[in-house]
Amino acid sequence: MTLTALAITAMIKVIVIISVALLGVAYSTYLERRLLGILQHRIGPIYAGPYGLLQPIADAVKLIFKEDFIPDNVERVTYTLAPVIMFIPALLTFAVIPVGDTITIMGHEIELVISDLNIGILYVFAITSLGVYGIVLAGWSSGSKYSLLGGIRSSAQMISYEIAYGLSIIGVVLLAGTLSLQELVAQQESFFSWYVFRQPVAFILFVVCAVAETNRAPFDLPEAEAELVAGYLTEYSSMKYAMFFMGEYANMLAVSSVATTIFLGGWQGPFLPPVLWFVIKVFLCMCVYIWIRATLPRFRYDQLMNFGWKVLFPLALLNTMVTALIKVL
Amino acid sequence: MNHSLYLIILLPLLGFLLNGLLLGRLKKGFVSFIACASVGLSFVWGVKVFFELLAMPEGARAIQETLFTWIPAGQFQVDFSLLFDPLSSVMVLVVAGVSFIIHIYSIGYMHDDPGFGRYFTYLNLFVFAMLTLVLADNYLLMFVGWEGVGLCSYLLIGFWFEKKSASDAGKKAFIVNRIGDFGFLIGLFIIFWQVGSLNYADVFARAPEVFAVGGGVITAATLLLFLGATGKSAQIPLFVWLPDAMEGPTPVSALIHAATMVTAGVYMIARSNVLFMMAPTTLAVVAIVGLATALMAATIALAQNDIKRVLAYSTISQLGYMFAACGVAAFAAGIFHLMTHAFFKALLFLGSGSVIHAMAGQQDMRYMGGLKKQQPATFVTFFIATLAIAGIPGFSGFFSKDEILWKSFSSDFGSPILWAVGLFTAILTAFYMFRLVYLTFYGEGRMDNHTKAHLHESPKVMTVPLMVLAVLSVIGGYVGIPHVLGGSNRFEQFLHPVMTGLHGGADTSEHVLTSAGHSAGTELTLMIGSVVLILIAIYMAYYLYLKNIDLAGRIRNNLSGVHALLHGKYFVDEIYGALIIRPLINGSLFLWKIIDVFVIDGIANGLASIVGDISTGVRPVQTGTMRTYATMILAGAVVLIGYFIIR
Amino acid sequence: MIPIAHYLILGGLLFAIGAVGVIVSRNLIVMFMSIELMLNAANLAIIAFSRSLNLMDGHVFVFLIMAVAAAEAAVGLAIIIAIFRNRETINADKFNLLRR
Amino acid sequence: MLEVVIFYLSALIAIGGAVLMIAQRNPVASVLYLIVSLAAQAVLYIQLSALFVGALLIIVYAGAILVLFLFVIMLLNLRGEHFEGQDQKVGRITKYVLSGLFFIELVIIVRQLAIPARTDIVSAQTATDFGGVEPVAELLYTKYLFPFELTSVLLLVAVVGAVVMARREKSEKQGGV
Repeated sequence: MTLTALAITAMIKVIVIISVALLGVAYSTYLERRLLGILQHRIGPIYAGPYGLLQPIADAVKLIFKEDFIPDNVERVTYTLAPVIMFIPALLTFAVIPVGDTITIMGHEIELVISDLNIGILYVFAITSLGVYGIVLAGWSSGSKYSLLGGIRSSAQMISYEIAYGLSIIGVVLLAGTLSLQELVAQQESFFSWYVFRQPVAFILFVVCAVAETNRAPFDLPEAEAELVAGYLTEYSSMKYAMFFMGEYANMLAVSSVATTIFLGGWQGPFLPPVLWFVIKVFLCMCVYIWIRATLPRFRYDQLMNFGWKVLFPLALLNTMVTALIKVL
Repeated sequence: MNHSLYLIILLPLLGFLLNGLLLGRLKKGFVSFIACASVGLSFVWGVKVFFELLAMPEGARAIQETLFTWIPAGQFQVDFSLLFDPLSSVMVLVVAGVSFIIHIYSIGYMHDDPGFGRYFTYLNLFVFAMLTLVLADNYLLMFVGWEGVGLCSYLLIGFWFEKKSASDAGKKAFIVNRIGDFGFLIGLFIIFWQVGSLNYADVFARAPEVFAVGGGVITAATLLLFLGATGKSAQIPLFVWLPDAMEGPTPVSALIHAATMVTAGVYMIARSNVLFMMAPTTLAVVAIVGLATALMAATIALAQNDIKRVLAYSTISQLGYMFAACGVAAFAAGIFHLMTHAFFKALLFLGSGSVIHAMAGQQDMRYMGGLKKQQPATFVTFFIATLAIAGIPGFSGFFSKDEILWKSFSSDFGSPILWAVGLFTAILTAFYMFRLVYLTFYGEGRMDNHTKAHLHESPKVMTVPLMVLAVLSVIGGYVGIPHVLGGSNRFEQFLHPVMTGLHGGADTSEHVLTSAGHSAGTELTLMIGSVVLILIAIYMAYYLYLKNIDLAGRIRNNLSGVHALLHGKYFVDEIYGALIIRPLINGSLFLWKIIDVFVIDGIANGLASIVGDISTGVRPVQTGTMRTYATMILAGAVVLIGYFIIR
Repeated sequence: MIPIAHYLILGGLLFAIGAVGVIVSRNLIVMFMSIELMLNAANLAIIAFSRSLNLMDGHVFVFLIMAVAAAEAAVGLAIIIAIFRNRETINADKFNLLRR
Repeated sequence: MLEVVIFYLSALIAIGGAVLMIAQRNPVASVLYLIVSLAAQAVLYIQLSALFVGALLIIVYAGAILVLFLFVIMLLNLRGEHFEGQDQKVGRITKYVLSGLFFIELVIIVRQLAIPARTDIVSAQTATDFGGVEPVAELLYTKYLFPFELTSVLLLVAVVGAVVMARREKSEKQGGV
């Protein structure tokens, strides 16, 4: 394969994956609203298009045409940058997620991943760790105390849960002996070799931390309406607000993809094409997200911190140690 | 065979540590039990080892025990090792035994003193130091003990430190002793410099090779050692501290300033007999100084009224005797006298303590008298001791003193003049001692009524030690009955192996030992003569101080000049004051007021102000802000890197 | 291949900029960040050397330096917080107690 | 060619970020520029095939240390107005000159260096493996095990120290020291 062909395929892969991801983000909102409606015994959006399928587009149009109000006392640059910073890392995550097996098109073998990085997991962490900046900057630059408190809370929360988040993966990495997501998927060929079975504790930890990392209920303290209005979102409106929303859903998607890849066998599955399996698994993960939101009440802030530091962190450590021990034995 | 010599010194040390560390937390009974038991056990152990020593063949009587290497420095090595040979065995028995008796006595004497625990702590430390001194097998370890006893002496003289005279006396003793110690130390340096070792065995073995007999170096070394001895044993010119040392508790005077510490000098010279025998000049100096001290102290004692001061001068005088013995190369006789003197002088002091105790602290004999009836036990024992010191035949003092007199007459180093002076001193001794006895125990009581009502015999715990010592004062001399009286002088024979200087040097040993050239008849004649003269002196004392007290007063008035001289102790203290202390103070004042204030301070202040001016100039650099410092660091880095680049 | 010297000079430049930051800025936090920048400049040089020598040891050094930097940041920021509580400022020029 | 472009671009961003970092009055902006600069440096690391350390740079610095900085800035609510006052012009210029001199010296040193290319060493790491996780880990857990363990102790001490330093004393509330 020539360099040009390589560049072209890479470009195509990037475009396709980003587009799909963005589409996924848009329809995640629809999914959430519909599913919540069902879970709460109400209807949800059904009027825009068949089954309300055009609802996300309607929302987007509405948000774009809203007035983009920027308060006086904000730090303009960071205020504007914050939503972008929130959104971009989530998209960057997809760069290392293998969405399917190697396929052959026109005699070219093409891996269905943008970049097969052999430190893929590290990359994922590096990128997710940047996500916090969006929130922090949003909170700080808004020049409002609600935003500031929301920002501080959320950064503290994310830093705290990131530790257990990272440690939960270490168990898997220990067993797998690789940091490459590609290889990780390859190792989960059979159903019972999925890491969700081999590292159940790690999976639970991962799920809990992932929910917290994405600021979803029941860990959505940063935007707790009751006490902080809308947290770091308070001063945002229009498209910037939409960016945050998209960022949140993009993050959820990214995390779901990571969970799928690491714990749920990635694109591995019988009968159906691999890509479809991947999509199904991610879809299920998203459903779980929404299900959790619909079911669990919100934590109090001190409970949240205590839970992170005194339960999850020691548990993750323990899991790592036990895994290492078993591995050695 | 393991003799566990270390127990002898370890026990008192343990007692000291126990009492010292738990000071003020133990009951009096317990304190005194610890103190007495440690010394007593030490004595018992000493006796045990002594018998083991006796069981050895005569030539090989020496037990050496190395505990650990104390100073290992290249070639120079000093071990902490002990030596138990005839000489040190005698000293150990005397020191530990007398100490034990005095410890017991002290329980009664110090009973009401608030410093009870402190007292026994010091006392045990003293015994430890003294036994270390005696048992050491090298000069350096001996010096440790030497300084240790000096320290304890200082502490105990100034025991009642709230009394200015006591603390002054303590300081005086310490300072005067330092002068002697300094000489001693330099003497040791010379020996080490020449011989390369401080071990007795090495030094004595190598001395004949290294030193020429009568040479300058050995004379200087021995003279310096003797200077140390004069300090410790209160000889001319360093005797002034001992009379003042009577400020301490009386048992201390008995223990340290009569029986043990002050004899350290004699012991040291006897121990170093090899060296001294090689320096005839020093021997002559020792003899002359000893006898001069003896005579002078005896004359002073004639005119003193303080009971303890009389005894103090008597002690100095008797120590002079011992030195005289050493000076005529009769080291065994010196040690012999040391032993008997330890018994009777300790007894005298303890007896006087008993008297003082009864008199409620009164020490002036002019306010005593007639105590015979109130204190029969004290009187009897005291009287025995007086007979012993006076040299009445049958008592221990007679044998030892006579031995010294005879040796000073007959030895190669002796002469009739020495003998005559010694005899005269002996007569004076008898006189002032009986003066003391008559003034204290006979005649009418001259104390006030309150004291009179208070008079009582001392408790058992004090009188029993007196009796023990009295027995020792009587029989102590029988170990050394001279040949002329049908004995075999076993004491001297026992010590003979140690006195290697006498039979290893140029002299033939037989010559000195048997005093060939003098017939037994001469010895007997001189002995009888001296006894007769002493008896006459006693009668004179009886006549002057009991029969005809007025006459004593008249004599005193007629000879007021002489009396003033004697009463004023020849004004030695004043002479020292004028000759040494005053110039020293003036010199110090000069150094302080002129040199220090103007020159030294001038330099110091000048430097300080220069530095101050410079720092005032540089101070703005010190802004206190981090950034300035960071800038300076960077500047330093730039300069440094620049230097390396350009270089 | 870029010559190794380029990386080194870049490292040196970053280091110098960090030094300027330390000596020019009054803000304790910015000074602190400048120090971090200097550390990283050194790291860059180490990585470059490591590459040119084909030795991995440099990476270990960088790893350790990062750990130290993290520790330093934790303690340093704690100190800054403590200082701020006491003095209500983190202006480095206000701290000249050392002068006395 | 691509390599050169990436290098100069990253170098430019790194330098620009650094300069802007110290030029800002607003500390939050400073932090952001530092992140930019560090990200560019991470690219350079990766260009030098130090993948692991590059990822670490982002995770540790961008993900943790600088968040901490931001956090502190927000906690203290600093907005740049605390730093009034102007340096004397002479002092300022001196500082820049000094730093410039320093840089020039560094360049001279680099120029004087005879940088060896260690082609003679046939190391265990193949070119593809160089800078990966495994070789670094292998060194860390063998040759540099002791320093590595020491680092953990250092971190522990730092954590304890930070907690102690930053903790509000209880007596403080009661008006104590």
